[in-house]
Amino acid sequence: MVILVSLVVPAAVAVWLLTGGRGVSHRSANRLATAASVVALAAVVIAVVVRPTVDRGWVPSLGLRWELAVDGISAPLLLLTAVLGVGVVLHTLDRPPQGGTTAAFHACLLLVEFGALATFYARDAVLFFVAFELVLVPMWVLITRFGDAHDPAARADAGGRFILYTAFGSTLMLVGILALVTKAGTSDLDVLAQGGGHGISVGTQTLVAALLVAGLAVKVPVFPLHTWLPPAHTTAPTAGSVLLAAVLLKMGTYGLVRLPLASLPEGFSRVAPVLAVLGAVGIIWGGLACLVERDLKRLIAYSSVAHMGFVVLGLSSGTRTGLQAALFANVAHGVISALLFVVVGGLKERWGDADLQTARAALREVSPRLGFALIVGLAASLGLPGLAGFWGEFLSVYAAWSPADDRPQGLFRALAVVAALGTVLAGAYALRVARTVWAGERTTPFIEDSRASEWGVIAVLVLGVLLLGIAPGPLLAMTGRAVSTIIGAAP
Amino acid sequence: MSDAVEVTLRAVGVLAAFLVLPLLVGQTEHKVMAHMQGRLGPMYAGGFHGWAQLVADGVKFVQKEDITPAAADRRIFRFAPAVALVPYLVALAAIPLSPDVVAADLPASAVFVLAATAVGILGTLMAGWASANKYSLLGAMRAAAQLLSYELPMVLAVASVCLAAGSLSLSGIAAAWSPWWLVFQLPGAVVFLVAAVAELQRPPFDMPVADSEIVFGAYTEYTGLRFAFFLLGEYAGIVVMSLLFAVLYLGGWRGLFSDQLGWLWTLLKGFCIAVVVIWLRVAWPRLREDQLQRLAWLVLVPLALAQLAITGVWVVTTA
Amino acid sequence: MIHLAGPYLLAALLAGLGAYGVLARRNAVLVLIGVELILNAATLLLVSVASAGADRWAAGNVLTLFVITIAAAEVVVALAVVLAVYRLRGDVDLADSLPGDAGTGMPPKGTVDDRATSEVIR
Amino acid sequence: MSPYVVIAAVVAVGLLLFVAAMGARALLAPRAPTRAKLTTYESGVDPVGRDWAQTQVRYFVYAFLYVIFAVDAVYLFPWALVVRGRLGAVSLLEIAVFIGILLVGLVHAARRGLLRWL
Amino acid sequence: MIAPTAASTSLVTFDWLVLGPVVVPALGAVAVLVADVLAPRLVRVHATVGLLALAAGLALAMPGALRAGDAPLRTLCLPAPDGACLFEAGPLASALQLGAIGSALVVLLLSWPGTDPREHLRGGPAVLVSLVLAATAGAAGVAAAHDLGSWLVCLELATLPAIALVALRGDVHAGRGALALLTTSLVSFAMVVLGAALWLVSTGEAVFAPGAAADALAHPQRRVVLLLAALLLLAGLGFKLSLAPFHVWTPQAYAGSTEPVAAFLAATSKVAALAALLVLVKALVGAGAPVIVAFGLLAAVSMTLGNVLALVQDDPVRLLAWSTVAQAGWVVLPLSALDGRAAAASGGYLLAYVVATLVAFVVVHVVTSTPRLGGAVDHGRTLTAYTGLLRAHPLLGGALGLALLSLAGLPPGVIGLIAKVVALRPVVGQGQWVLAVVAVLNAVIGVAVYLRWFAVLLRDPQEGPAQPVLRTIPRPALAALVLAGLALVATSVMPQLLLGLLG
Repeated sequence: MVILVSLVVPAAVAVWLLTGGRGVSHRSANRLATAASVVALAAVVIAVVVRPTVDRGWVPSLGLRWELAVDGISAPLLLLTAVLGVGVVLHTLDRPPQGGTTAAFHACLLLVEFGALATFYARDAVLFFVAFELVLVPMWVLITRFGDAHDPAARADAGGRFILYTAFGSTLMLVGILALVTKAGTSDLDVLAQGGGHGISVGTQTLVAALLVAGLAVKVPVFPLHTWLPPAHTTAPTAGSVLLAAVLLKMGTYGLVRLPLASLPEGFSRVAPVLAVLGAVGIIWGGLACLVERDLKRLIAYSSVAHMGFVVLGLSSGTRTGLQAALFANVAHGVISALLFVVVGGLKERWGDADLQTARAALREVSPRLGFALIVGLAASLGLPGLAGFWGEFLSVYAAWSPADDRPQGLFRALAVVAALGTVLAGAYALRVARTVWAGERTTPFIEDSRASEWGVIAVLVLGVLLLGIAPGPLLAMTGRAVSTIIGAAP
Repeated sequence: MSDAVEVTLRAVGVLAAFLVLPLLVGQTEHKVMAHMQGRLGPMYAGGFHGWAQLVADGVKFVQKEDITPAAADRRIFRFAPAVALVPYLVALAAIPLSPDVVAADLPASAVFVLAATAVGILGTLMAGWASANKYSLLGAMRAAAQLLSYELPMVLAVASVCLAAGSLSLSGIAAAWSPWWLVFQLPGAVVFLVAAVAELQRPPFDMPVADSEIVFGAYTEYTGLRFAFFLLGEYAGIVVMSLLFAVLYLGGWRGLFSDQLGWLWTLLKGFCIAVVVIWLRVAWPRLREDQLQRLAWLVLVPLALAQLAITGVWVVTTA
Repeated sequence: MIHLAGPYLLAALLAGLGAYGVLARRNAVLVLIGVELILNAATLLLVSVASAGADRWAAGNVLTLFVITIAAAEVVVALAVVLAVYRLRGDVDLADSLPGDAGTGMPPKGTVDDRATSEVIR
Repeated sequence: MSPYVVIAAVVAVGLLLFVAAMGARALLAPRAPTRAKLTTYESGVDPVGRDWAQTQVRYFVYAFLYVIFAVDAVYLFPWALVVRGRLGAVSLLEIAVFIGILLVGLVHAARRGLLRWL
Repeated sequence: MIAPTAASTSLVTFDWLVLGPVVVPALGAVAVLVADVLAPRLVRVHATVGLLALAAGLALAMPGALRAGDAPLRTLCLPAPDGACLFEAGPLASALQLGAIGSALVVLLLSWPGTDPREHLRGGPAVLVSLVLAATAGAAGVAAAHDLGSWLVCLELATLPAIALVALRGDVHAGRGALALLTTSLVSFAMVVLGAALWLVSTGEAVFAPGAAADALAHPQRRVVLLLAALLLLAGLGFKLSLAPFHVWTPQAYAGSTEPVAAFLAATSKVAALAALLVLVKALVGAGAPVIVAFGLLAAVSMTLGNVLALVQDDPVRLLAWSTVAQAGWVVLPLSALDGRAAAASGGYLLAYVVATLVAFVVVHVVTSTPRLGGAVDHGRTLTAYTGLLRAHPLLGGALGLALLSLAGLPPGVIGLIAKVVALRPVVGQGQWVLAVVAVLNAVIGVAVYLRWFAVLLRDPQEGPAQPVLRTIPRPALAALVLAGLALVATSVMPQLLLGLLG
């Protein structure tokens, strides 16, 4: 029941905003959306604690059911989504969106939240796909309508790239899902995970796993398929960037865990080395790009590519540690990138653009709160111990150093080294940003510091970063059980 | 007798009938028209009442120069007369004069005869088209439109007879004929006769060749023997239609001594019909093109359908 | 019984001729004629099968009747459309109606009785 | 012997007649073509314009009507053959419906002025 | 000749109720013509008669749709020794009938007399109504026909009035469109007839029965003839279904006709064509590689070509025309699996497409037929005319938006997404990976096609050339919009409503 509440309330409010409530003022729309997302958050929290299940028929002729549940893998992501759902709505309070009606903006935010929650709840492969697709259009609207007001062409391009890439990925995934469902005879994800691909030939498993991985890799994104991400992040409004980085990308990794890794372990093990290599390349590529990137927002986006590289590397290692690391890094990246995008988005609004070459007032001087948040974010992002980023990346590299038995050990060790190098790159670009933006003496042109709702959101995210860094235990424990059901007794 | 010989004999027999009967009708027309109009008609050729007039005409046609206009589509222009004539010959072959006297006893001869006669119009169309003459084309168009319009009532009328007889064969129809048909097939018979005259482009339905309007229609450019072929075709058409009428509506060879003289009865009945056709020419003025079309679609077609309905009810109630 | 090789061969010939006509001609009326040839090939096949007794329920004959009727209906619609187009454009060339051609159509040449044509399609 | 063979023979004889007659003509008739003789006949006036000039589209109307109605007669003949068998009154009704629909078409054509010349 | 076989005792069985979906619209067509003769001025009455006939047809098609798949309603069954039924209305056939009749209903509402100020159709509304009804009867008939004769007749009954409908507008564009459609139909008819004749030659049966086809497939010589027949029939129907390379007429005909007629071509005509195809496909199960390859090629080429060309269109009607070509490719995609589920999948995809495309056409019609400020002369036939429609007129904009998303297969147009799942499932199930990848690529291009238009809807109305003055939508058009829109929303929320019909 709570599951349905957490889904229906945002969806219903979004639909009302799109139809009946088109004319409402910004404040009332925001209040309404806040209320809806808070209700959803409460329901998600309850659901995470109570772990209820929903199972209702929807399209019998396809065998498609509303099969929803919460487990250790999805719980952190659900929480993350629900929290950020509240966060982005609150963050919008002081910033009436440009380019469209405020009602539509809020509706899109709520729809993205609805789609993401449904994706994480879904326990039916086809339903997963449907929910996966749900976020596309609202996100696309956020980018193309409400994005960077200065550059309509870039908006259209970014939105188009986003939706075409991800639609390609998800359709490819659909082919994989259909193949999997046809071969296994069921679309229930739990049953599929239990079956573990038994009775399907290795060749088919590999093919299907490759399809699924390729499809999901677009969303993650994994190295050569990442080119949609930087423009999308750059042009999207802050709320959109936050959702994109913290929620949408997670759907990709979550899908990787649920579908190929859990359902087709043998096939996945064939694909994993390739995926791991691409993850490592992504780490280096993202880091190098960050070193030379002039646009701050785009820089953060590239750093996302690098971070997701760690997640992918952890996933590919095939060990419990690796999977744990991946799941942890996933959540950590969600929080960190949300923080960074809120800060950077705020800076871009204040500066008018996000070019690092332009001389600006040092944040340390004119806007200490934003500066502090930026430094925390950067520090967490480079994997400083004690902050959220550390555990995921550290464990990923560790897992890659000692991968599962059926993985080529030499290759993975080499990748571990490469990934470690990547953290060095991360340090380099983090310092570069800190030096150009935060440090210095200039005080002109003046920009306002963060206040009110924005500061509230930032504070919560900073708190999250610190908490995850200092006390990773609860989260690791939460994922631990679920991980062992997926990867049996492996170390 | 071997098959080849028999086939040859039959074909030649048909040809003979085809050459003689139209001349007979033509001569009759000359004389009957003349007397109806209070004059004598041809009196010299051959001596007795000008009996050889048409033969003389034929000889004259053969000797006349045959001109193909420079603008004409030569091959089609030259071949058109054959297309106009041969179908009637073929149709004649399928009409029984009596159960025995028939060149080709086809199973669906009623339909076959209708189909064969309809081909003749192609000759007229070819002639009109190939002449490269406005009057010719106009005449051909009129002829085609007329044939199309009157084909339908005719077919429907024949369908009604076939329905009454339960046979598509002319022999079968004549065999099933009873004097009652004279009454309840009367509307159909009238429709058939009118439609037949119209198909033959005979007055009062001779708009396609209306000399006061379009010179001589499709045949304007024709001379000599080719022109004669078209004329022969017209009279052969009268023969075919009259015989068909006799077989369909008048019981064909039914009559006294029909076992021996059946063929004579058929010819006699057909001859009477031919006289009626000639009489129509004398008695009525030419219709206008629109009157002609309206007559077909708004009078004859409904009438034929009504006839069909009557026959249908009759058949079902008596069967 | 008629030996079927002859009719089949003739049908193939007719169909081939018709196909050539359809493919080679750009005038709608000539395409129509090509189509009629193909249809005749088909009906020839149908009656051949029927005469050989190779079908049940006299299907070949019945189908032939159907095909003739439908073909007639096609011809009626076809002629009406062709005439309407001729009246509007002055030609029935198919090239103009292929995509990629932005031709505006030629003005009517006025050689046809407009009013009468409009009756056709009214 | 099939009656169709006779029909074929009759067609052949007919063509033979045509050929023979034309042969006779070639032997007997004079030939003296002149330019004036070969000109298209235009009631004494020199021919002007295309031969399409007077072609009336209205003739096609009758072609349409004919094709619509006459082809349907195709069904009447088979029906006429079998109606006295098992079909009986019901089939009479059916054919009446069939013809009735045709009549509606005819009335329609008449109402829309297709049968008016002017 | 046809001689009565006196021995057998009873004639074919006859069930009016089962034949209803075919007979009632046909009778409606005649009734409209009679009404037109008796009372030429009461045009609303004519339209109402048509509407009632279609509604009755819908009602009569329901029982068949609710039957179990293995127990279809049968009628026109031959006497005992043969036992074949010429008319079988199972769930799939009845669902297609519902689709055809329902879309005709929407088209009829859309072309309601007196609501479109621009067009003066030749012959008045009665002609249009009776043509629509006749074509609908054909479409309903061909879905259930199982013998060559009624199949052919119904197929052409569905086609010929469509040509006349296109020509009705009577201007140069209509003429050109009608000519294109006409030539196509002629050629397609010739191919279908030749195919049918060869079918009879190879199987000796005048029914589309799997048994007969299987017999023929077992003999090498007859197999060749049967395959030739199948390919000819397939090509002929490909014309009607606008499958590339037989699609050339589609944009011409759509652009030349009025929007309601274009909608009719896109919906009812397509249902008829697919229904005809499915009857054939059911008999061809087991024909093997040639047919499968043919379907696969047709699907791949149509999708790709249609999508790519739709991407560069600026006239919404032309865009929808090319989209039809692409969607036709999706429709036949599952048939390349040639198994039992494929037919239902294909039908399901088609119905989803029909609902969405109808909504799109309704909106295009309303926008096009509405006078606008600023003297814009494009009459809604460019994409820019839709600038900001979502805000300027939420109902129209929302409906069009949902339709476009459905066609693109993106939520909230869930039915489009589910349809893609349905269509891909048999292909993937049979392991046709190449085809699946082509389909994936086309899904992406399709998204680009429809979002290009959708993005225009999203814009600020002020950016557009001139705002549409949509004071009031004519009531029949509103009814059409509500009817089709509700169907779209309902099927998006509950896809089972549509898929359940297919058994």
